[in-house]
This record gives sequence, C-alpha cells and structure tokens, in this order.
Amino acid sequence: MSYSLKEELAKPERLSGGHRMCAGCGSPIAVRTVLRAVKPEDRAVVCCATGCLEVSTFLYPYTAWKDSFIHSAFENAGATISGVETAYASLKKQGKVKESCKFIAFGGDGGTYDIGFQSLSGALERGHDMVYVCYDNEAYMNTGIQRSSSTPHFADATTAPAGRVVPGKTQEKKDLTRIVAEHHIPYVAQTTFLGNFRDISEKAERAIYTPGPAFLNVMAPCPRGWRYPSEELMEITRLAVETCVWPLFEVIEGRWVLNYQPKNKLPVEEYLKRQGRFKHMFAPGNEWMIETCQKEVDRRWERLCAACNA
Amino acid sequence: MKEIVEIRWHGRGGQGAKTASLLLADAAFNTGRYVQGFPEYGPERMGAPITAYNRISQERCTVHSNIYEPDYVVVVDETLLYAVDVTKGLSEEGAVIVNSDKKPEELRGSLHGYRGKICTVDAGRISEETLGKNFPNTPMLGAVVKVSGVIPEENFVKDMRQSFAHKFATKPQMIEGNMRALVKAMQEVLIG
Amino acid sequence: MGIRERLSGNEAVAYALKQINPDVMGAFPITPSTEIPQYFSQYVANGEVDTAFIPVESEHSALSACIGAEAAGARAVTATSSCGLALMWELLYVAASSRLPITLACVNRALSGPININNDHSDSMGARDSGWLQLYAETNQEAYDNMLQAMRIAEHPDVQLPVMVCQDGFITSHAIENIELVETDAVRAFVGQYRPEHSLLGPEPMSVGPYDVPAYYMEHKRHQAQGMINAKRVILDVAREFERMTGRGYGLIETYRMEDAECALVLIGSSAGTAKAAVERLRAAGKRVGLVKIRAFRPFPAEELAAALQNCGAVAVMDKCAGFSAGGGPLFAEVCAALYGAAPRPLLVSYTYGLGGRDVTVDSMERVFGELEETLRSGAAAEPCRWLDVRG
Amino acid sequence: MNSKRAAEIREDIRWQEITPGGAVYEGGTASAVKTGDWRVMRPVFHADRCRQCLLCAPTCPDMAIPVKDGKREDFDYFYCKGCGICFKVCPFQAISFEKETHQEVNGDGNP
Repeated sequence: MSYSLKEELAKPERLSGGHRMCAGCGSPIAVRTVLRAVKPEDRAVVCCATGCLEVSTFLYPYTAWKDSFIHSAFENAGATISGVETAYASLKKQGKVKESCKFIAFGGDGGTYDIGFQSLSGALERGHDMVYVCYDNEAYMNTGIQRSSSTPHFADATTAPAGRVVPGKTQEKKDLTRIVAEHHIPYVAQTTFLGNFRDISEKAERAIYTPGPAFLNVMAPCPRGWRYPSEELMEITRLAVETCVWPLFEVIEGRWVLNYQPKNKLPVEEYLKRQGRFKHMFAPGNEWMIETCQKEVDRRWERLCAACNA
Repeated sequence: MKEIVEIRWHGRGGQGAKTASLLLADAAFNTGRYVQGFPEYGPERMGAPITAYNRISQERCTVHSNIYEPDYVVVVDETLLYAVDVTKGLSEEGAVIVNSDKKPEELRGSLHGYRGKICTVDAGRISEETLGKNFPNTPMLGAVVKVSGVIPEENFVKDMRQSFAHKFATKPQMIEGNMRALVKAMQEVLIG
Repeated sequence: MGIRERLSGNEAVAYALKQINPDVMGAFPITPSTEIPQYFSQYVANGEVDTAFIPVESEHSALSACIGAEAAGARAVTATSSCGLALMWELLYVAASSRLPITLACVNRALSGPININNDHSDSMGARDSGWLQLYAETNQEAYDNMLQAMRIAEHPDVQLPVMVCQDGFITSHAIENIELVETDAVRAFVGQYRPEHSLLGPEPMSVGPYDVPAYYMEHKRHQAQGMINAKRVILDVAREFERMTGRGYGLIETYRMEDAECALVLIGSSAGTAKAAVERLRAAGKRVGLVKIRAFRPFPAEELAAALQNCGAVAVMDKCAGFSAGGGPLFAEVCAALYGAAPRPLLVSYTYGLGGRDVTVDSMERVFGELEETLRSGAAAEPCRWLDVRG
Repeated sequence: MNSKRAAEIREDIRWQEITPGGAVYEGGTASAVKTGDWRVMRPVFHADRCRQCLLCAPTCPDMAIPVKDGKREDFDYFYCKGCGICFKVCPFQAISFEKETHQEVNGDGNP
C-alpha cells in the first residue's frame, strides 16, 4: 500500500468549516485527518467528551460534524460511544439498521487521561468495535490551561504555575499510550502531524478498520496554552518527534513497533525553548530542570526502543 | 386454618433458611394461597444469624412489615437457640419447630419460658439418610407443613414432587431423595 | 388471560424487561437492584432476548451507555439503587434534557451516609427534579405493571423523557408475593417497538448534545417542561389502555377509603399497603380514615391531590426521605404547595419515617392516625414536622 | 416533535418550534458560519510559485484550502482564521502572510 497525499486529500472532508476552535488549533487537524480515513461508503458516528473540540464544533444549531454526532459529558466518551456501538450491533442483528457504521470518540487529555479514564478503560476492556482518539494538548485548555496528568514536567499551567518556589508542574507526564497498550486491545498508536501526514493517516485507517477497540494518541498542540506563535504548529510537532519527547510508535496485536527513529536525536531544549510554557526552565540556575527533563525523555525512549526491539 | 398464618425462620447465613422460606411460599402458592416470603436483609455473611418470614393467607395481605408476633417459628440450626431469642413474640397457640435430635421437652429450658408447643425434627440426619448430605431445608419444610397445617398435606406432597421434578430435571436422582426427606420429616417430627 | 405466578419485585421487573425485549441494557451491580441485571443477563446468556447487555464498569457508564444507545435509536434500559443513582447524577440531567426516553428500574435504597443498604426514598427523591418521570410501586405487581407502561409513556412524542420505575428495596424487591403476569405476546403488542423519528443511525445524520447559548437554552428548557406537563395525560391514557388489557386500573394517585375520611395519610410505595391495614382496623372501630398513595411523583399530581384531600380535616404527609430543609421532607413541601389554593384545606403534618430500612408497622401507622385525630381536635398541628418511630 | 432545519432556527424562535433537546437533524450546519472575520493576518496564495505539493492542505484547521482534482485552489476566506500554519509549511514561498485589512470581500462566500 503506497501512500499518496493527493489521494488522501481527494477523500471527502467530514468536518466542516465554520467551527469555533482557535486559529491554529491542533485538534481540528487531528479530527479531519482521522475522519478522512473513514471510507466514503461507510458512515461514521462521532462522540466527543466535553472540551474545546465539543463546545466549538456543535454550538446549537451549528454542527461542524457532517456525520452523526453525540456529546453527553466530560468523563464518559468511552461509555457513550460503547452504548452507540452496542445499539448498532443490536439493531443490525435485528435487521433494523442496514448501513455500515464506524464509531469514533474524541477526547482531550483531560477527558482521556484524567476524568474520562475509567470510562475509557472500561470500554476498551469490553472490546467494543470503536476507535478512541485522544487529542493531547497537555492541559485543560477549555477551562483555561489548568494542569492535567498529561501536562509535562515543569510546564507552567494555571493550576501548576511556575512561581518563586514551585517550578511549574512538579510531576511527570502520565504515559497513557503505554497504559492503554496494557489493555491488550488490537491496536494502539501514538502519532502527530508531520510532513505529508502519512503517519497519522495510515494509523487512523488501521485503527478504524481493525475490528475491536483501537486507540490513537495524537499530540495536538495548543498555541494559546503552549504559548508559541500559531503558525509554528508543524515545527513544534516535528521537534517533539525529533527530540523523542513524543515518539511515534504502534502496538499491533501486542507487537510494539517503532515508526520513526531520529537519525540525530535532538536535545530536549530544542523543543522546550519554542514554547512559553517552559520559559522559566531557561532562567539562570534552572538548568537542572532541563537536565531532569532530558533524563526522563531518554529513559522513556530507551524503554520504548527495548519494547520495540529497535 | 386461620385467615393468615405468619411464620418466622431463624437460620444462619449460607444454610438456606431464606431458600426454605421461599420454598414454603412456593408450596403455599401452588395450593392457591396468597403468600409472602421475604428475608430480613443486612450486611451479614456466612454463618451470621439471619431471619426470614412467611405470610400465608386466604386473601391478599397488604402489610409489608416484618413479623413480630408469628404463629410459628422455625429454627434451622439448633445452636441458634443459645444465640437468639427465637420464641420472642411467638404465639402460644402456635409452635416452635427446631432442627434437633433432641426430644421437644429437652429444649424447653432453652426457650426463655415459652409455654406453647415445641416440635423437633432431626433434619440433619434425615437429610444425610435420604440425600447423603446435610441439606436440612427439605425436611424442615416437611415438618413445618405437618405441624402448622398451613397447606393440606396431600396437595403439598403432590405439588412438591412436581416442583422437585422441575427443579432437578437434569439430576433425577435428587427428586426421589428430596421426596423421601420430605415425607420422612413429616412422619418423624416430634410434637411436644 | 393473566398468568398467576409468585415472584419477587426484582424478578417481576426483570421478567417484564424480558417480555419487552429491549435493544440494549447497560447495568452495574448495586444492592438491592443487582438481581435485575443478574436475572436479565441470564436471559441474554440463554438467548431468550435480543438485548445486547453491556456489563459496564460503573453506574456512571451504565447511564452513559444508555444515553448513547437511546440516541442511536435503541430502546435502552438500566437498573440501579442509592449510590449508583447518585453516581449517575449528571447523566440523569443529560438524558432528560437530551429527551432520551431511557427506562431505569430504581430499587430504592437509602443514600449514604452512613452507608446502609436498606430502603428509603432518599435516592430517587434527590433526583426528583432531574427531569425524569417517576412511577412508584406499592407491590411487586405494581412494579411489574409500571414497567410495562413506562416506555409507552416515556417514548410518547408529547413526552420524550426518561422514566424511573421505582420500588422499595428488599421490602418488595426481595419479597416473593403473588403476581399476575401478562402473556408475552400481549406485552409486546402493548409496548411495541421504539421507532424514534430521528436517531444517530437514522437515514440523516443527527447531532445530539450541543453547547447551548443563552439565546436558545431557555426555549429548550421550556420545551422539556412541557414534556413533563403532557406526561400527566399520557400516563392516564396508557393506564386506561393497560386496564383494558389486564383489568388493573392505575391513576396518578390511588385513593383508599377517602370518600368520607377526616384524617388521611399521603405516602409513597410499599408502606401504603401497611397503612391500608391500619385504615381497615380503624374503620372497623368506626374511625373515618383513609389514605392517598402517590404513584406518579413526577409529574406531580397537584390538582388530583388537592381534590382528594381538601375535605379532610387533618393530613399526615409521610416522607421516606429526610429532607434537610429544616421544614419536613420533599413530599410534604409539594403537598403543601398543592393545597395552597384549596379552600377549605386540611391541617398538614409532616412525618419523616422508615429511613434506612426502619420497619414500618401497622401499629406505627395507627399511631399516626391517632396523632392526626389529636391535631384535628385541637385545631392546630402543635409540632408540624415530626419523625416517626425515632428514639428520643 | 419539531424537525426544523438549522437554517430555520434563529434567535427569535419560539419554544414550541425549537428542536427538542437541541438536537440537529442534518450534518455540517456550521458551514453557514463565517469565521473569516476572526483574521488579523491573512495568507495569500501565489499560484505562480505553487508546485502543488499539497503539504499545506492537511495542516489547515479550518478546511480553508480547497483541493480539487488533486490541485489546491485559492484560500476559502469565509473560514480561514489566519493562523499561518500553511504559510510556514510551504517549501516554495507560494504563500505569504500579511496583515489583514478586511477590505477585500473577494472569496468571502459560502461555498
């Protein structure tokens, strides 16, 4: 299967313009890319956890979703989509529904790593035929950049502010992709936006067309919360990958695969220095923060390489 | 028979006193009565004393409270006599029926001055002899029906055969064993 | 045509659900409602229903899954009690305001704390204004009959609201009593299939659960309020049809010996039966007493209650739920409001009773009537908010 | 049940007419919403320099770079919020990023 961006872009767009996400937001890029992977002959039913994406894409009576869509609450996208998927299975078996449908849930890191984690874990364990996509922007952006368990170590967030005594978030980022992989579901992948979008597009297609539950963790930068000029999004994601802060990998039926190994692994400060949320780490005397950060990135990278035999 | 008969069961969690009360409700229902069978619930586990109740009546009984002045008390485990005031509120016109190998009068001293009828049935032995295991429920059920007359005996025996046949459809050897246990208890219960 | 049986309240509800054959059930165990999904999953395991059962990891997810399923055009059901209902809290509002007619078998249990597994109404009473219809049962029979009627009411296009079918934990849920069942074919013909005009899986895409700006929010709420108002008529229409099928009649309330009653009780659930026994005893002694049992608490039958009570001298409103308003329980407040415009109107006394499984006896009910008589004689309720059978 | 189309739902709608629960019975109704007036910066497409590598198109959060028959067309300014991501990814300087004047209405139409 050869990838072609041209063919990719010929597929129908399933998210419409007119949504009210911030200029330069990463999450609608994730959404439109994932949804393009649904074959034109299939229908999608989308579910959103409460968050930026939800409140900005379905503001009564304006829905940006061209497919059926449901939002019910912040913490229950996993359970809600599992109800829809089960209804489909039941109605299909009874001959009451004819179409072929794909079920895709989107949640931010708040709705996925934190408050929605139980609901997600339950849905994965039960084995519903669905894809859960986390658009990870590493804080509660909808309510104003509060820290989440996905917020990186030392990042400045409004409930973990960098102050005279406390250096921003004092804990490490939760490794959700790995935790999800330990559910032993058929397909798990970590991805983001790069170059011609091959990585994310192929993973989305694989996730959607693998029977059973699949999980995609997509780094989706937030210019407002990360404090970088909005036009730099693609540079931020590239640096996240080149520094191994956000490695690209997938777990296919339990087999760990590393999708990209930088020829020249960049130091973390290349990634950190582009973003205002890490600014205090570069103040004189705070070098230890960058060292700590580098150490943890290296540790996780080595562990990942070992899992992938890379 | 009185218009309404109220029965209180004492057993231990896991011994099947609740099941026995439900079986009695079933049997009474099958003879056309209005029945209630309900346990008193708490967080207790195996071995703790538990209570279950029956109301058996000619007319629908609307009361949904526990039974404080029963006509009959059934004690599925003799050791409860020393832990629970089993005859509390028991009508002296009625009877207490205890699973015991003793003679009724031997138990009177342990019953807090109860002056009504005391009945004993060695349900454990009967069960061992007929079922090869200690399942006192069926013999206790036979004894209660015999002593209380709450269901006509003949209907009861016929009905229980059907009910066992249904329940043990896949284990037919259990049907005869249970029937023997039932009848033996009805014959052997000592009414003091 | 009825089938004579003896079943516990939980068995009766599970059996009703089996006969209805819903599309999806999502449920999580909690005492005392646990038996319902237990019996039901056995039906699923035996292939006796078409229902897809979702063994969720919490009550929160149970209702979330039902919301997803119902929006997808499936008939979705769940069952819960107490803390389980409390965990569903947010989603109760979501289900109602999204106009998803989900059915919830609520087996009433005290809501912590301290933790207690026995009956009172504090769980569903707390959810009284979440926008769900609430039907309460005195007996296993009523729990069964209410379940058969619930979906017809909830799914009616003029209503479109979820419904709680409530019964008293252990008291009816675990007690075997006689019951008359309806044949399954008749049940299915009566309840019918769920065919919503729009659904996530319908021919057109549908979006559910918007962000609603101030320009529209109140109109949506007003529309929702109308569903509850319309439900009164629909409940009665469905009850009439049900009576034609079974001979068993239902209203929003049930009046018992109220024709000339001077003193009356207003109450909900299984203790109505116990109170009826007290009424009979007192009537035999020449007392003019009666009671009003509330079947539909949501919508609240205010006019019907006013009509039933206005000629009484004194009325005890019995709350099986401690309302911490410092002024009696929720039922008391609503009965007061219902009678505000009535002239003449009775003296009203609030009783909080039966909390956390405190047994309710015929004697206790007689005592309440005795106190009402005293109130009537003195012409005033000395102490309007009383607690029944509490040591002190 | 009211099955009004989104176009019929305006801020003067009466409660009797509104769709129950805020459901919307069609897809993509947000396409009627103009977000182009959010722009303070404006990407400008220089077709002469464009080699149709298409790298800009998937990066747009607002679906404002239409691709037809494998070729990108001019920006859809009805939606473009002026984030500049496309400008940064273009390897051929075929997109410039300029101060928005909002004087031109050119292209501001509902597609």
